[in-house]
Amino acid sequence: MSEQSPENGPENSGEQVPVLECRNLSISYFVRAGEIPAVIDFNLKLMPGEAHGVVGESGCGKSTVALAIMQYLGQNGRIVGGELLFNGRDMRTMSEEELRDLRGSKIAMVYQEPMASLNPAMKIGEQLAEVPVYHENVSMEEALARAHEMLANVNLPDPARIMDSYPHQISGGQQQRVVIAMALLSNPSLLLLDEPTTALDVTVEAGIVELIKEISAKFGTSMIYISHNLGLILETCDRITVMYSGEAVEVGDIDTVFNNMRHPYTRGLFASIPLPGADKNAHPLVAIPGQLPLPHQRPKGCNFGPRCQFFDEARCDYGMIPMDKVDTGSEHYVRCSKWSEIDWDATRPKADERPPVEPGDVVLRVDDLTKHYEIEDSALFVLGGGETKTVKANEELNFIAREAETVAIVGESGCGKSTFAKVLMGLEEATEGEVVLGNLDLANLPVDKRDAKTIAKLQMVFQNPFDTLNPSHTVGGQIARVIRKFGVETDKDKVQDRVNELLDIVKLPRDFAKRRPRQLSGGQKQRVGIARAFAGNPEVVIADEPVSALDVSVQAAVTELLMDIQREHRTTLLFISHDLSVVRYLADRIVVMYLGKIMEQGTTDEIFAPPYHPYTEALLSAVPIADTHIEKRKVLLTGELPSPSNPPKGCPFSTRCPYVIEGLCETREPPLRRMADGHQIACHLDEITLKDMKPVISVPDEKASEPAE
Amino acid sequence: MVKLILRRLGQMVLIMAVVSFVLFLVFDSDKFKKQIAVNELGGFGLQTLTEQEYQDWLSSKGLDVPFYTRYLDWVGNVLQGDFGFSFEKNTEVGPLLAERLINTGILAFWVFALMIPIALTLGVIAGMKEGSAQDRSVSFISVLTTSMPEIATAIFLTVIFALGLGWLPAKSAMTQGFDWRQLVLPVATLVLYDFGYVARMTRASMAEVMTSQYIRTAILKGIPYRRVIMRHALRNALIAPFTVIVLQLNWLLSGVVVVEVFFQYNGFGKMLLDAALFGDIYVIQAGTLAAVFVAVFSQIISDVGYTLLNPRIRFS
Amino acid sequence: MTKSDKPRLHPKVREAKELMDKGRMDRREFVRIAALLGVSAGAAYAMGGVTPSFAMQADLPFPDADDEAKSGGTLRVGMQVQKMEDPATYSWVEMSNQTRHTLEHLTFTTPDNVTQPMLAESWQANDDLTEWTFKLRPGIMWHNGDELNADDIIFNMTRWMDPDLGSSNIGLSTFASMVEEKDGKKVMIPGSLEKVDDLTVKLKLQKPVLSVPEDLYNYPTAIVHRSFKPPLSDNPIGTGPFTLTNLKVGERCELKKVTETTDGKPFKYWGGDVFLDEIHYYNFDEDNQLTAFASGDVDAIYEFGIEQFELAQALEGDIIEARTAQTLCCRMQISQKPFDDIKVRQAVVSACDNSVYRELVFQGRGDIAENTHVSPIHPEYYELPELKRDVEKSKKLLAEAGYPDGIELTIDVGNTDGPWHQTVCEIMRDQMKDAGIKLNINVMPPSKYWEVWDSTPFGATAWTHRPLGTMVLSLGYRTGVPWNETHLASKEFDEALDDAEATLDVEARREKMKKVEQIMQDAAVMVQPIWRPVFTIVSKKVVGYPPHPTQYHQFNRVWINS
Amino acid sequence: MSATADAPLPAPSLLARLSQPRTLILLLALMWIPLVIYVMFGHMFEDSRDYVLIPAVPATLLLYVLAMRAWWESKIAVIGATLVFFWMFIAVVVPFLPLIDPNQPIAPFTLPFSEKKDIFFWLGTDFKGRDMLSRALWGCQRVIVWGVTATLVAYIVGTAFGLIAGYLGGWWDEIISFLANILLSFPVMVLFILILNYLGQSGFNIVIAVTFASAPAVMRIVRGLALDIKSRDYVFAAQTRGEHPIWIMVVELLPNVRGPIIVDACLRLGYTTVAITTLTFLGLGLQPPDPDWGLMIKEAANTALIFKFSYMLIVPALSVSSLILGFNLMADGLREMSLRD
Repeated sequence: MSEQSPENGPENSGEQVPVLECRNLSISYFVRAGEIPAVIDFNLKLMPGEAHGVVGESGCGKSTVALAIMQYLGQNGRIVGGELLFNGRDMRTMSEEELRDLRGSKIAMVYQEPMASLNPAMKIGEQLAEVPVYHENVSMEEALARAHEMLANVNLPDPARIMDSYPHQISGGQQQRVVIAMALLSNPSLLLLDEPTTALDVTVEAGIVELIKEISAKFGTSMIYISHNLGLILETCDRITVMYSGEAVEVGDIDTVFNNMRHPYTRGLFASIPLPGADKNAHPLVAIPGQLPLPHQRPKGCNFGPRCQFFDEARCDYGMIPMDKVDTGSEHYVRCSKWSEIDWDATRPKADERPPVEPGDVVLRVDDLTKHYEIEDSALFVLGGGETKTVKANEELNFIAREAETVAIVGESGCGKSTFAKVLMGLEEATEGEVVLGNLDLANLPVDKRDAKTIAKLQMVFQNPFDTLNPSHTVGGQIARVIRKFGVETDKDKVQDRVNELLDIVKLPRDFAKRRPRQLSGGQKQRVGIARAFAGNPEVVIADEPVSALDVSVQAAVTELLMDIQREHRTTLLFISHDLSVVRYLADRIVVMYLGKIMEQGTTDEIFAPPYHPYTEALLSAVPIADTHIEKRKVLLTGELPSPSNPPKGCPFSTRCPYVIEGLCETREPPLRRMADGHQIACHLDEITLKDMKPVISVPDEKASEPAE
Repeated sequence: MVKLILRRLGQMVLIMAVVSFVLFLVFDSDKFKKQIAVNELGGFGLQTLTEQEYQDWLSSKGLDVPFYTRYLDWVGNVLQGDFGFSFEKNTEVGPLLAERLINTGILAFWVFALMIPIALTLGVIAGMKEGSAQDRSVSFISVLTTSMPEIATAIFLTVIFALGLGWLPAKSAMTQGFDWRQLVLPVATLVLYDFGYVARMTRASMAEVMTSQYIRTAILKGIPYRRVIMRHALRNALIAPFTVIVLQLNWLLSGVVVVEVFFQYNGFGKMLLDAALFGDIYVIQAGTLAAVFVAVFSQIISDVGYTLLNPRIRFS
Repeated sequence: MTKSDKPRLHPKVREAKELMDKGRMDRREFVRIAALLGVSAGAAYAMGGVTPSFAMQADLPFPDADDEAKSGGTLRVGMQVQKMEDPATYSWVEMSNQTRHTLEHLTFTTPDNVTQPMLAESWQANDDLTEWTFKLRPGIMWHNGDELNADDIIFNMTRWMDPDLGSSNIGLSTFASMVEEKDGKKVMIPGSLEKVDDLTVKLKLQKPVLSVPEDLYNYPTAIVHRSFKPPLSDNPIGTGPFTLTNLKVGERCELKKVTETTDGKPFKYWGGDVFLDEIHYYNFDEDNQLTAFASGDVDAIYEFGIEQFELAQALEGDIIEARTAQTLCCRMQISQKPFDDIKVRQAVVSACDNSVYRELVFQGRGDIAENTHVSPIHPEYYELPELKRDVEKSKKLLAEAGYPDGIELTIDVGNTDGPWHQTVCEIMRDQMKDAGIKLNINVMPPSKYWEVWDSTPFGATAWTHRPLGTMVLSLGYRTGVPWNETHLASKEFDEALDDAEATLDVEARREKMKKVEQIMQDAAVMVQPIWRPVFTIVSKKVVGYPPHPTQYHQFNRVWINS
Repeated sequence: MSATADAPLPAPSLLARLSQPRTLILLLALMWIPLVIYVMFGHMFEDSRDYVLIPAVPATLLLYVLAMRAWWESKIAVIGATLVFFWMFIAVVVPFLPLIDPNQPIAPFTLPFSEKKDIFFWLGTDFKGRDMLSRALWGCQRVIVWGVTATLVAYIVGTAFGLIAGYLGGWWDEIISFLANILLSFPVMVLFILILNYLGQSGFNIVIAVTFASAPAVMRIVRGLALDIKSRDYVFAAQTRGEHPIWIMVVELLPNVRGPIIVDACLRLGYTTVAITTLTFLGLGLQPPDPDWGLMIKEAANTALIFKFSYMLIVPALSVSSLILGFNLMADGLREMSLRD
């Protein structure tokens, strides 16, 4: 970003001083191994009232930027170059005392984990009151009054009670609102939001995002919004910086960047996220090849070079690539030496279309499956009997899955997805109901009573790549164990052959067999996890959020891999997820769960179009979509997710439902309404009301049914 | 909370019952009876007894009754406050135990009175700035002192202050009644050995708290550093050391044995060692019960304190 | 004994005087014999022509009071403080020390092994040593105001022989000769004790016993009041100058000078001046006594070991050494393999050189012992030819016994008298190595050793001092006696010992002891390397602290020079 | 909340270093087994006893070099390992050193750096006249061998029970935890005294006593780790493919509790060393005559209590402190490294 271009921000008039300006900012961490550059040559100009999004994958340095702005880099972090101007003053020259004055009053921050960010041993009121007490020297009473007011401002019910609570006594969403209130208490001119909703459920996230938008409107606070989620940035920000491996690679207005991106990485990013319109058959996702370089293993020249389809040996791997102004919009910059030479329309990434797969016979039938847990108040003492509590983890689940079909189970935390998986896998016994695989009822057949064949038929891919593999054993050994255990092969050489074969299938080099998990990246671990699940040629694979912990660019590759293998083996896939975008992309049918019950089920199209269950409607509205052309109808939920150990009577959703019918929903269980063949909605609303619902997501002009641009 | 305490107490009673039963069972062996006889009568004395006389002797000591009968009697007596009779010390166990516990209590009081402030202060100072010079020196001192067994510390202190400089008496038998000068070396030995452990715990806890996100929040809220430390960090950082300190009570009961023996201080630990070597079953029983009581009780205090200090647990 | 009342001189005293005059008995021995037979020490010393300081005042057993003696003060002694239940069943010397200034004995054996009258004024034995008449000192007052009389003595002696009491006194020759076996229990033969008058008691023995007066100074023979009921510590009525005021076992035992009787009358002690106000025993186990002394906690201690000698020398205080017949017997039990073969035992004995231990272990103190368990300080000691170490003979014997390539033995050591036991065994190990005997030393804690001392095949047992050699031999080596840890069963030995025990003439007895000792040595039942001295240390301000080979405390004339 | 329970994160690089090369295990065995044979069963070998230790000498040196290489980044661990390996090395070479027989009484109470009977005594002699230098060096053998063996056994037992309690849970957990609570209710020294008094005093019984005293604490740590690891997906995966619980415990859990366990083991080695020394001092531990630091202290405690002779106390006290310091520093260093990874 050249310094001589004091052009206006979108909403601001001429000669305003930027609230914050980063000029060629470089930040390094100093560890035993030496200096590790975390952020290189970072430029940012934030005008008053402006909201600037910083987006990037893990390790790209986006959080470091936020902490650098706060001048809080820990003992081994340091700004090694550039300037950092706050209202025109260089923060690097400020004394500790000046910084202290600034922090919390002029610059405030909202953090990723609200629970960890609040002092567990201090009441919320006091934590809030500290801000005015120390920044404005007001009395404690005054400060508490202000805190009370601010809590009301962030839409928290019963502020007095919350002020008198400890952080752990309120829910995650409320905690985050408290943190936001704390940040706003001294009316800062700059608010830093570091992934403020990542730890929250989708419907709660939507509320927070709404709040943030309100704030910027109401207080005119300038914001830097850091996220890995393009959709969220789109919803909240005016401008965006895309970061990759410590560098900003593209900066510009939201619309410009979203629709006329000029950096291959930005485009790759968009191509690898499932936007509406993406489809596993017609428009498969396109993953960015390769993986993020580690900070101390960055390539020369362009950091994205090795993964870039336009990589040019002599140009891209040499020297420092500067930011270059692009002609597509005002203040649009890109760090690419070749942006002007690329034909951005012609070379749009596109994967091969694939023929749709016809589902086969019913493989898995779940019939009235119910799982209750008895929780003793405390099981510590032998002699003392505690009261028991029943947790209804799964309540009368009914659905089927066919061969080669992908059934998605969607829900937020506490919806009973994991319990269902456990029952299916035989680690828990069902309280009632049946799970029939082939013609065998598994509901009350624990895994140690199942024969190897049955076990092999049903395998699982796990969520957390860091947990999925045993860190103490080699990759090959772990796959081989499955092969032997299921009796696929017994001969040593043949087992080895099969391991190699599986590694080929998941597109990993064969010598990975000798590696240990810690030598693998997250995506590679998930691939091994998939290989392990398919080692015994399963009929049904349960994938429990297999990509949610992965970086966006890697997600696509793993998702595609899973799809390919499924297609090839005609495997039934039960895909557990909270992410409706992914689900829409890959599922044939969707089961929406809430607090252990099925709210709605049907084909993907049925779910994504009216009639909706009110919960589905809210869920759809809550999912941020990184597409400027999409219009979403806002359906905001109030309240928090109830605890599964203490669910509401009647309809579990009744406490938050905008359509709630007083006296009915909270007392009686909703009836199951069959809207179409296989499309079921459990709701008290009559069919007409349901059918009358407007679509949540709409595409105003039909051109934009294509993904991106 | 009350429930928790009651449950813990119940557990304590159960443990005590099991422990005392096992002890009775163990000390019922012929070997132990013979050990008592040797200690009472001497090797030559015992040899002069005929089998019949030996049996008579056992009977005079009440050792001929089956152990379960003795156990039940003993339980009954203990419930009435009678802890039995010491073979060796020829006295009621109750008053003996009380006196020795008081002596050890005096020792423990001073140990704690000195150790806690020293350990906490050093720990907090070290943990505030991990990796700083003050951290390194505190860590070094604490690892050094903890690495010296009490017996070694006792020796070094005695050699320097009693034998070398002659400032303090080498032994602490308190033959002429209570003398604080005789208390200095045992207390110093225990403090030196123990404070390092608590200081390290405090340091670790403080360091952990200092890297926590809520401290970051507090700092980035712009409140003064002093307030960050005093109001935000300390309370959270002291929860873990608090429980450790209370549990040191239990440790102290082990630690005092060697210190009391070395310094000839007539406390609980020395009593227990004497009793064990003599086979003085009722003293062993009473001492063990006291030890178990202290252990479980300190556990309860630690749990309760932890709960009280930690609102996260208090209100869940 | 009053001077006017000239006693009948025992014929054996006359005999002894002749022997002495002829030069066949040394003076010390004569004094001893004469005293034993009832001649007052003063008279005996006079007859013998020697005048040790303590015998100057003829009628008191204690040394003469020091003219410079100052009254007052507390003597603090470091010793294990034990319980004081029943003096008749005491099993440790420490217990008796706590008691000795309260309860007293009929007789008193002085530090140089001469037994004198104490509560008894005099005694007489009949010619064949089977009837002993004890005359009590008149006017001895109990702490409760009663006077000591014959009933007290009969009460005590009857108790000692009561099988239900379990007193070890029953094993003393004197009382062993007054009991018979009845229903598996040893009970007193009726009529053995006779009250002649209020102050006279006659003991009738089944066989001649020479050591009656010695036996009566054995530590469990303290005389209690006729109303005595255990425990003593609850109601300590005695005749001594001190009484118990505070006892905390394992901590302290405090004695205070008695000034008035329990019913408030002035108390007069029979034994002359007593200077100390109080005697305090503070509990320090043996290892810590010297350090307690070093740190000034106490003025005197019970004992310190040879290994502490160097430390003691560096301290401010007087080291008091007593020559004793305390010893260590590395004895073999001849009923167990391989010691059932005398050749093995002889091989062991010949492989060892008894002469080195005195130098190596006791820095030249103590006496060399010769595997006979009779000490040079015993009157009847016969000096056999010096033992010679003979490695070749040892090897030869081993080969004959069937161990041509040597043998491996294990000795149990309990260090019951201190770590020097182990040192002795280590030296033995080195010596025996030359003869092809591999000796393993199994060190065990003292109390564990006492559990096996009589049953282990090879063990190092400590024996305490006894005034006569015959006493020890009778207790430890006669066939079938309880303390016979060697399991020696030799009729020849028993007879020879009987013979010696009935012989008063010390020269004749010594000749007879030659046979006894020779049998012992030839039986090769043990390596007995040393007669050890005992040491104690006393603060410079304590005057007149008496040494005693048995570590008995008698502080009547001790005073503190403050 | 405690630091140990809170550090379940396995230390991958450290673990790898310790586990990867089989040679390392082989070296450890080469160092350890001869030493154990020498000390515990040496009397069976008569004169050829010393030869048993020969393979241990290069193994120890090699291990030290490897340790230095692996831990070079942590100065604390380097110092700790140097102290520990110094004594380890002494333990294996002491029979080959030109030392005076440690049990040979020569000249009692010879002060350090002085000459008596034509022999120069660097550290003087004790009350029996035995060479202090020789005794101090020989003394490490018993402490190290019995201490490490005891700790090892305690760990095997504690880990087994911890895995069972943590992984199987339920009644297993209730019972094991209750038993552990009982044992943990005893002050350690009281437990030692009771057990050793009951079983008698010998090295093997010290092993048993240490096991009783330490295993419950180890069990708790392992149980906590097992509870944590139990919820990992790879365990879930093993369960869902029908693995036997024992297989899961041994193959899936055990390797992953190693990291924190090794750190804790170093600390506990220190405690055990303290315990053995203290027990010997109290007369409950190893029996004389062979040299042992606790025994040296015990013997000197009542013969050397004047300043001039205090070297007899200081030499063994310093020796034992340095070994324990080594263990503690090693633990600190390893923990520091594992946290850094």
